[in-house]
Amino acid sequence: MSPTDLFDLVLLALLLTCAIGIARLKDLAACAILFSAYSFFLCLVWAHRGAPDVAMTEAAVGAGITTVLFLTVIARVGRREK
Amino acid sequence: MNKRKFARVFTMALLAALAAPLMYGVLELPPPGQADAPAHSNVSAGYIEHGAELAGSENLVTGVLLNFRALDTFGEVLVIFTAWLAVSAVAGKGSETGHDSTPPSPVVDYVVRLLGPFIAIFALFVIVNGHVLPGGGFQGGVLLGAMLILLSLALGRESVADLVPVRSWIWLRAAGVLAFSLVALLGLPMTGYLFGLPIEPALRHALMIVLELGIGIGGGAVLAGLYFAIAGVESS
Amino acid sequence: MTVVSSLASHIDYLVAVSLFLTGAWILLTSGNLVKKVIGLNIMETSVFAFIVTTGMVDEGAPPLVAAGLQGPFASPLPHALVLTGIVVAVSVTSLALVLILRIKAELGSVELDEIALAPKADDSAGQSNQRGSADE
Amino acid sequence: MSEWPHWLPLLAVLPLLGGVLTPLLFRRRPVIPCFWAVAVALVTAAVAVMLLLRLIDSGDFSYAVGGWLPQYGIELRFDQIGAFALPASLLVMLALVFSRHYVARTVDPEKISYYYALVLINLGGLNGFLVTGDLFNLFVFMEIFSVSAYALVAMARQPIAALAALKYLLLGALSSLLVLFSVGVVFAMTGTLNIEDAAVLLEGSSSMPAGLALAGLATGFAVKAALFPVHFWLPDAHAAAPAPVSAILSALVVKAGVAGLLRTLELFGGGESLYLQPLLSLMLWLGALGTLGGALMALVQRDIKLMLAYSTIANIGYIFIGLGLATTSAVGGAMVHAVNHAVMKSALFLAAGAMIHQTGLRNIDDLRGLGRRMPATAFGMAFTLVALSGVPPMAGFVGKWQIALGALEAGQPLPVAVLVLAGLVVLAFGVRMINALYFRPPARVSTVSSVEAPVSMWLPVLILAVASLALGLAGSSMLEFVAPAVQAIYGTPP
Repeated sequence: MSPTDLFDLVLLALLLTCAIGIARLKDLAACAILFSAYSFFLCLVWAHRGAPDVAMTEAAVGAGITTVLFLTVIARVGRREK
Repeated sequence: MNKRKFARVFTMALLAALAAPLMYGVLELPPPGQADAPAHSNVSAGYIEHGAELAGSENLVTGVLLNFRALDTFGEVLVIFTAWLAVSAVAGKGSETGHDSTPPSPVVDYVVRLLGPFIAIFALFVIVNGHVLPGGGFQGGVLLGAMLILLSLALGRESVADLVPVRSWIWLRAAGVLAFSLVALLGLPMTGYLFGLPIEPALRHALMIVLELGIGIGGGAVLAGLYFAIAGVESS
Repeated sequence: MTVVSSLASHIDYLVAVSLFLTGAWILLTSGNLVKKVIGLNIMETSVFAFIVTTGMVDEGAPPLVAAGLQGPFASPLPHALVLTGIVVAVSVTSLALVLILRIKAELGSVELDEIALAPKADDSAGQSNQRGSADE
Repeated sequence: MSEWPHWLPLLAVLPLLGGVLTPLLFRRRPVIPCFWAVAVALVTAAVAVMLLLRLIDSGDFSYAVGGWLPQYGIELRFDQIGAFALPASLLVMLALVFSRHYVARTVDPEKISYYYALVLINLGGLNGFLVTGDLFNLFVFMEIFSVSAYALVAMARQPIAALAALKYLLLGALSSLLVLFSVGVVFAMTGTLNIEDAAVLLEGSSSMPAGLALAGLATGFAVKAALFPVHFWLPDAHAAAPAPVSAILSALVVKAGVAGLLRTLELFGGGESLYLQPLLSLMLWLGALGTLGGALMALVQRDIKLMLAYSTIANIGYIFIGLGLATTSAVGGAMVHAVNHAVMKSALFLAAGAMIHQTGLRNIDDLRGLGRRMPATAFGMAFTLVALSGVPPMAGFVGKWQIALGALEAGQPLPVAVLVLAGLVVLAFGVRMINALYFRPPARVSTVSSVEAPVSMWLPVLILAVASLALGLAGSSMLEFVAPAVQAIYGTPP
């Protein structure tokens, strides 16, 4: 298990935990922030595995713009999921 | 309450039934990372061998996007513009009541004013150097959009929206589509094919820069526009 | 190839598929419209992860034919596809969020079971106005 | 003139560019966008005629975008499925003429140019989807016409429109994801995205990933085509959308799903993949259930647009029965019925839109006695309802008769029974509607005082009504025109 494989495995595990965390959490703002972390881990996986273009875009779009859009809407619509 | 419970159990069963063939089917694919898998030996091998000089860009992804599969990118730039068009066509009364809640703290204000220009320079650098380094129209455009949203978060939405008069915001957002249409129609006389880039390196390089700038500025303006529409700025 | 080693070598694909299913679970079971859109985004990014993984090569250099890089190059085609896909995902998400804002403003709530209880706005509008502006 | 090769990419690029320019050039003007949109749709229809002429005298042809070899660049292919772009462009043109007065009242004034832009972009995306020979390009054009369709549904000011559009969006995005996942699987297996090359490399392989890709593509396009179990987004979206948008959705966007499924069969149909037979019989039985369910639901509806929406689900069921039977006459009948249904259903939705626009009422019982008040529109609707129910010389009969013949050929009597039963139900709600229009006294004050819709509204309805008769008479030549495509897609029919 070379160190690079370990690094990938840890990132993949983090991805899964973020997704499951979003599934279980009721507080939408926390879900949005977890989604931002999820996108950033995905960006790290791609940057490490030889896909810099896509990593850069995913970081700026996933962690950046989409999360800001979610938080803006959540601020207007209400934080708690019934 | 048990209706919701039944729905959850039913969805769980449905997804479990879906998971088995998905996982099994994916396991049968050639393992990722194998250099001789069909994904690398077929079309991609051709791109890697002589993609650089044929498409005129060392970054093969930009070569594929602007030269080999230009119609995809034209469709893509069009999806971006259609998204902004759809959002401003659909935004109802609900989104007009945009209220600037609490003014940002001076620290945020100062940091954003400091960072703003550097992000802009980096975004333009990424756009223009798309064919040498990782980057290109989309990446730069997204960075530009993120910067505009950051500025409007800190300096207030109206100030950024009024940065450019309303009429020209639309022309900026359509920059990608217009640049691509120009290059596509130019391709006809020069290469005999629509969307064809000419062979001479200098002219091809210039046209690729035009495309990159169009996609980047168009993408950034649209993404900022999407945020303005959602945050309730009556800019367009 | 023993089962364990085939599982290990396909770990990226398996993670992508399980993220797809998690996103589907969020989309299907959550009653809140915003949560559904977050679930949709997770499904989309998982499909992009799957497509980028098809183009990966072990110790593969990024698809940059610069002087410094040699060795097997990652395939550039999936990267171009995913770049297009990410931007499509943003477009669809922002349209969905604007629709959610309009639903909140006009129907009062973003919880599906609360909206379902609201009186069928459509019928009442149909009957009430006679001539003049068509409700349609 | 029709030999000029560059018509093919322009078929998609022209309406897309025309759509993008609409808000740029005419942002604040209420009337010019309509004339501009009708002009662009007319030019697109002319380009489609050129391509059709070349197809008739020299068969399928393709165009390498950017001049690259097919597997390195994107290849556009014009065949019988691509020929659907001509009726599509003409129908959109008529819907745009209809929108002139209709939209002025139902859409906010400053958004009128956005409406016409979205309709043109929808047409461009549809034309591109029909002619592309590249899998990922298929996905991109699908996204273009889907995003514009979601927005067009939501442009109506009704509160229900936003919710219906969001349901349509979530399901549409889910189906696009399934298609993209399958494109990824096909790329991982064959390394190419060109449909023809991938079909050769796959040659009907029965491996598990091939099955996965086939299932993903089939499900994704079935959702876009509103096939039976995944049809529930359609009634709300159609009922809430403005009438010309409902016409475009029912006539064209839903048929794109069917065209996508035909491309999928092309990709996997050639060889003897083990997954093909179960998929075809699944399509057959889901189509039969959809036909019955849709027809019965249409009968019980009170809202006229909901009735027409469920009738679309029934007709999509017909088409899938034809595709599922996989015999030459059945599939030919299904493809011809797709065109005929497009013409008839857009006539009905436009006529219903004109009636709602004049009286403000949607309930069938409220629209009683409109036969005298709105003679042209009522006649157009009645005439097309008769055509829809499949009375012999008219358009509805051609497709259904061929599918029934194909069913007997394939030794499957049950679909014939379903077709006959559904035909009777369609006849029933047609007669009920005609009875309400002509032979019942007006029940509401607004129907008594209503006056005929403006010319720009009833003229397209009449043109389409006449077309539904003309297409019926031209049925046999259309069947011959479609036959080579059936041969190409299904290989030797199983």
